[in-house]
Amino acid sequence: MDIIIASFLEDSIVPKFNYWIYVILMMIGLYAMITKNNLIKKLIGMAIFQTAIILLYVSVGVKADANIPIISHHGEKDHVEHAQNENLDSASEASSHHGSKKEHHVIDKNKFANPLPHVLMLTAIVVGVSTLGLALAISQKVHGSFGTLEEDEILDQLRPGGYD
Amino acid sequence: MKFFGLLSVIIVGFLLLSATKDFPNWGDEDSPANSGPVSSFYIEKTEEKTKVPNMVTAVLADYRGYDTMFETVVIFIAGIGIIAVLRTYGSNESIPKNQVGDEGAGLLARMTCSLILPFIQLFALYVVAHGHHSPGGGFQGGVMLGASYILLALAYGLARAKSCFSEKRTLVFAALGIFIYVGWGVLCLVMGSEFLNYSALDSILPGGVEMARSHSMLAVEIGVALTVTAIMFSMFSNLSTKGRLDKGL
Amino acid sequence: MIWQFDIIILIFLVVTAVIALRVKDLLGASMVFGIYSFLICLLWAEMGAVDVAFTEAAVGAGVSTVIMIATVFSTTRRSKD
Amino acid sequence: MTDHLPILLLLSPLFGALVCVLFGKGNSKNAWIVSMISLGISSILSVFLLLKVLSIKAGDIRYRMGGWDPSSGYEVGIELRIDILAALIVLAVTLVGFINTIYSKTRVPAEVGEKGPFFYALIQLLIVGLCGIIMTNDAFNLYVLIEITSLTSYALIAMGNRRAALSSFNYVIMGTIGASFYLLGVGYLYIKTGTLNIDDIHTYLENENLWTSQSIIVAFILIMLGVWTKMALFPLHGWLPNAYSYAPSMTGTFMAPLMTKVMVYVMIRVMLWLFGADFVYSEDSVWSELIVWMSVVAIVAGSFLALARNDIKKMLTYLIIAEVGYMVGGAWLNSLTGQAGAFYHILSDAAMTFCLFIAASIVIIRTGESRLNAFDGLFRKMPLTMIGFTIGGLSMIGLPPTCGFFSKWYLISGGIESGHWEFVVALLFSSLINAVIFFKIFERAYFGKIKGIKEEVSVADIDMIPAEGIKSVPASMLIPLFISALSVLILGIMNKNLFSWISNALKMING
Amino acid sequence: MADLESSLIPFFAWLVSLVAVPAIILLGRKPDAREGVTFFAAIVKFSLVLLMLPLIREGKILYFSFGEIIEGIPIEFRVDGLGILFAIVASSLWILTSLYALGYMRSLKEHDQTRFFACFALSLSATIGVAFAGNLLTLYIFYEILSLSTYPLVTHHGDKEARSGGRTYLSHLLGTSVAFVLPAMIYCYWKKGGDINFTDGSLLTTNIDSGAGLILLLAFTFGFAKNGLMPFHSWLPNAMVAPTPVSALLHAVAVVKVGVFCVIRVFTGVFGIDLLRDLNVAVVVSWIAAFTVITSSLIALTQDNLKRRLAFSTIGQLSYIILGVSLLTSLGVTGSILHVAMHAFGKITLFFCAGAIYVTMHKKYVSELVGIGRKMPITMTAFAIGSLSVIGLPFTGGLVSKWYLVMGTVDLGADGTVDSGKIALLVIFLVSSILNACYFLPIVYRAFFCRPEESLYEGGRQEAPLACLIPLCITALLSVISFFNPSLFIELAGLIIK
Repeated sequence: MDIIIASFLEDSIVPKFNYWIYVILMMIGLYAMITKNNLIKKLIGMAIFQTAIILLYVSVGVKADANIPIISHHGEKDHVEHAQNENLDSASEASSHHGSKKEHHVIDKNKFANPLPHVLMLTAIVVGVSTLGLALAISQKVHGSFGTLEEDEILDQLRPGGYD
Repeated sequence: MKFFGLLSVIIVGFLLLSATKDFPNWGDEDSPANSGPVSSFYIEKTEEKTKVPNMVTAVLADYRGYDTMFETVVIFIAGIGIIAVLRTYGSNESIPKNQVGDEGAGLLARMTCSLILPFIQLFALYVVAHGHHSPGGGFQGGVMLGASYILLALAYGLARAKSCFSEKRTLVFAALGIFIYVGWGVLCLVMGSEFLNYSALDSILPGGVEMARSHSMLAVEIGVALTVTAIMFSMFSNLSTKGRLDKGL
Repeated sequence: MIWQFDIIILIFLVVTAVIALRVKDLLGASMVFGIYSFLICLLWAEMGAVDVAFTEAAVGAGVSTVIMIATVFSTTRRSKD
Repeated sequence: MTDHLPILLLLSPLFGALVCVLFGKGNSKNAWIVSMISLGISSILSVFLLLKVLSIKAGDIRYRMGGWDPSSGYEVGIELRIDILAALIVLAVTLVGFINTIYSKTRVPAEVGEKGPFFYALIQLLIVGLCGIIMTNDAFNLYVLIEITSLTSYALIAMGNRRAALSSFNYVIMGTIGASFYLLGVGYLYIKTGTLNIDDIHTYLENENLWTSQSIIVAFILIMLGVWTKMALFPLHGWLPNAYSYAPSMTGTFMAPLMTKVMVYVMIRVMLWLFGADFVYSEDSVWSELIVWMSVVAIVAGSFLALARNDIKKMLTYLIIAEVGYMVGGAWLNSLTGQAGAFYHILSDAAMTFCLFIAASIVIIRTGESRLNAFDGLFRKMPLTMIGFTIGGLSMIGLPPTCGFFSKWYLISGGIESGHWEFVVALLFSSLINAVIFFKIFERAYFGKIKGIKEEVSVADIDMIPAEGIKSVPASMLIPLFISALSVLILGIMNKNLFSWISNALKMING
Repeated sequence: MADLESSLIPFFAWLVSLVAVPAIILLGRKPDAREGVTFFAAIVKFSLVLLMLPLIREGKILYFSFGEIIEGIPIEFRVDGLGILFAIVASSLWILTSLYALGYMRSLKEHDQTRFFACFALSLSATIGVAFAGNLLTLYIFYEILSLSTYPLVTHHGDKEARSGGRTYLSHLLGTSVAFVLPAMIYCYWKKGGDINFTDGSLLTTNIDSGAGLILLLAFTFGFAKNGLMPFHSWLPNAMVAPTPVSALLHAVAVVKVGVFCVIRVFTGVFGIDLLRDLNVAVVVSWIAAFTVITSSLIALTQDNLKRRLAFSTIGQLSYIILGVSLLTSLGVTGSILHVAMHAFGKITLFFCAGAIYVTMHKKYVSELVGIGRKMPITMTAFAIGSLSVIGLPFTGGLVSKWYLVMGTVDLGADGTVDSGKIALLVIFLVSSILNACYFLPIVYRAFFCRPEESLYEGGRQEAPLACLIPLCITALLSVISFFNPSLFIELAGLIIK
């Protein structure tokens, strides 16, 4: 019975589950950004929205049975040796063609997760935190001049004096 | 407003969900993204071309180094943007020396902080330097280094942290970080290659073309780390004092 | 990647996201957001994106939460929604 | 060295920004000089870049960052790609930046005080971002650069008064939604194609014939939604009017001509390069029809909203919204003339918006009044400023020989060619509304009685910029105004050459 | 086919009044020198136009090109019979109007005279630009410049009435030209495949069906709203707030005639008479014109303000011209072209007289003119001659043009045209002439022949200043001369018809 449930999960739910959750998180974030009244809450929504996008990208790069995208064929002890060898070899290897390379140069691409989405998402995280920081600074300025972080209260304050 | 918000969110949600059935399965090795030539190139050729086992670092700092340069610029913009928006140059900018350390956390927290801070900073430096072989790199290390100063400010008060890392110094460090990154790229230009083409530097760096790339990556990572450290601290110090830089949390 | 682990974290994620948006105390919301970031950091690690996980730990669970709390302290904890 | 023109163009303001930041607070004068130098170099380099592109018959310059050669046909690094269209817009961006820096000389100390160096640093980084957006050929790099421009503009706008801060916050929310949608779209494309290079994505989609795939369609919708949010197409325009009108005046003069236009360029880029004309204008889809109608709505709504405003800058910002409708509609007309017209309108709209914003800023600063009655009797008191404003206004209405007329000519030609009469009618309608708006102002300026200029600013007017009196408009404000007014005329007179360059470049893409 | 000849004369004829503008502004402080410049420019312009006349009569077509501005469309001057005729009328009357304006403005001590004369010169330049325009775009550009440059003239007084008049003026003229002419022009450009130069025949070839043709024709006819066709006529009475010299030259000659000139150009140069006959759409225009003729005459009867009455009379007379050209018979077109000139001479006389009365007596209502003939006999005689010409009675030029128009109507159905409503149109001509007489002759009659006790005026003669009096005498004379010797105009009109 357990096996049946497990296989059902694995066949039908798991393959797209990440994408579903990403959509749900994105909807939560977007909804908060649009409808929340408090500026900080809007920003939390924004952060959730951005992590949802990261979830999408990272899920793309996942491979079943894959490792992290860092190559480590050799143990720690021959790492040094190898580095020394390499300097010696590099001159001779430079002219030799591909086939003569050592065994560990042949890399099975299915053994490593796709690094590109990770790189992209590093950038996206940085952009996210930058936006968050700047937005927090702006909301502090808003609080400084209006004394509140609630959007409706700010608009109430503006209405008598503002003309638009 | 709520209704329209909900409506638009649901429409977008359904739009996105409708596309997911068309996606390759999660973890599919043969999806275009995972088996495509670009990704395969990164996995198969990175070590050969750059001698960097951590593909993420290699892609980040070399293949897509131009992106990362702008990523650093984004951080930089956030830093000076916060200063531009929030900073007020009041009269009480400098707190007398004898008040240093008046604020901050209790004794226990201070002791703990002073114990772990060196290790945090050491580890941060390790992360920056060892990003080629293990997870990490300039950005993560920089954030940790910045966080160590934030911790200092939290435990001993902002004034104490500012004595190590004054505003002027944060700006200099931030600019210096980007200068190192961009300058490294310009160095490649001067050597007669494209911008950020580190292979041009093999004549001045030891270890051949591949190692030139590897060393260059370290250089730009250090640049990133400098900027990120400075900006993270500047961000915190401005946000925690409403731009007055007088007294922390 | 372990899909059971994956699913559990994902469900927790949605729950924390909803809580972070519903807590009326902004400080509490920031804390829950920190937890959310930490969970998502776990998720990245589980999916083999170690660098992303590292960054998320340092940025999302660390700096983002800290600057958010700093803002809440220097403005107000009150929130109507 | 000419091979490296594109990157040198970017690096000059980038270094300028670093130097400006090093000055620290208070050194506005030095920062201004640095900014002038760096943007001046950048403008000169972009002229050379344009000349270089024009001298190449094949069409475009490609510049591979890091020198990574493609692997099995796909780019692994990031590539810059500059054709005539990109070179023209880069030139426009750098020139506007340079001229606006002249304008900002006296305004920066007055409006942002000691934070002048940071202002200049942000301005230069904004230029870097805009030029980068135009030149890059990598979909993700485009996102990063969009964020650079967004972040700088959030900060630049929030440097203004308290309303500016609030508007900037709204802009942050809308801008992030827009950029995130774009990023999602790129993600969907990446899932299906496995590459990020714009040309490679197009090739892959064509080879695999993925045009009917749901993800690609959704990606397209998402990218369009994102770009439209950033360019403030009508229903998504909410952030723009407040942001541009409450921002410091030199920020307004800077961003109004550039931001939306560059995003329109991105839209055309995505439409024609990334997805290709066959997909975008395909017979089976209703998009072309639908979006032309959307642009019609945008034009009409923007014009009406502008007509209803009594605040000078608000009115101009709503006119920008209408103009965005022009460009979006023109690009979607499915005719080469329409596309080229939309593109030509990017340039001419940049020139005339720039001209109008500078003139309006001068008027607001000098009279201390931001409503339309600021213009009362100004033809006598500030004739030079009003001449500049008149030229800009006539161009908005679309009277020859200003560039506004010719862009309207091409857009209408495109509309007639493709049989979209509703677009033609909307354009004419908006011209009429513009005529009403501007002649209302001209009449005030021509006949109105000058009221006493406010000598002192009361506490209640704290949001207002203090008036500086009508008499002295410094040369640092008039020169930019005249250059921009002149460029409105020059673009009009040169339209034949520009149009043939643009349509040749577009022909190459459309095949 | 006429032979084309490149020539600089059209360019100089256009340029001379343009150059006068900065000169007038610079000499703003010295009124005599300023007016001297105006006269000099006017005379030079007139002689340059006359210089071209023999060449045109030989059948040549002069052209001058500034260079292409849009692919296939140069900014180009192209002087043919129609253009030279209009240029002669406009530039000759400019001299007289300058003289008249001198007297009028100085005796009323008007403000901003420099601006007035500068704009006057600019609008003349634009008028010549329209007259010589070699293609639709050039025509359109100068048409717009004319609208803009006359706006300061219309609103010269700067008061509330002038501003609202100016607003109506600009909104009608700019609005219609942008909304109708611009798309129509672009449509032509697209249909023709990248060229909208006027030719002797048809610009549009036969690849147009009659539905599109009708819309296009109506767009052009309404778009050039300076022609005063209803329902876009209301700018004209409103613009009468302008000083009288402006009304005289611009609203009797330059502006309104530019409107009808453009329509004639569209009929002959864009569509071509033959194509219009094939399409059979001009009849719509002719009925609109006929309607305008009758309606405007009826309104004119009710107007007490003399200048407004003249304005409505102008609307009616302009519609004669449009009616004539839309008949598509060669006589009708000739009549139209003749009427451009004849009506100009007649109507400018009337306006000059109205201004002279205002200058001397400060009267502007018809009811106040009873008995004025004894006070200002010369002025009122000229007024009588002008009225006769506008009504179309013998010994004035008006008869000649009206004769051609009526004969053109009679010709309907003769050479391939449709004769629908021939009788109705003739009746309209008759009725409208009677109406014309009704609103003009009583003024003249009561000015001269009222009973002494009814007369509002006493004392001896008191004429307007000489500078006002001389021009109106000359224009009255011209009206008479053109009756006896209309051959030049007929010949020039013939160059268009062939």
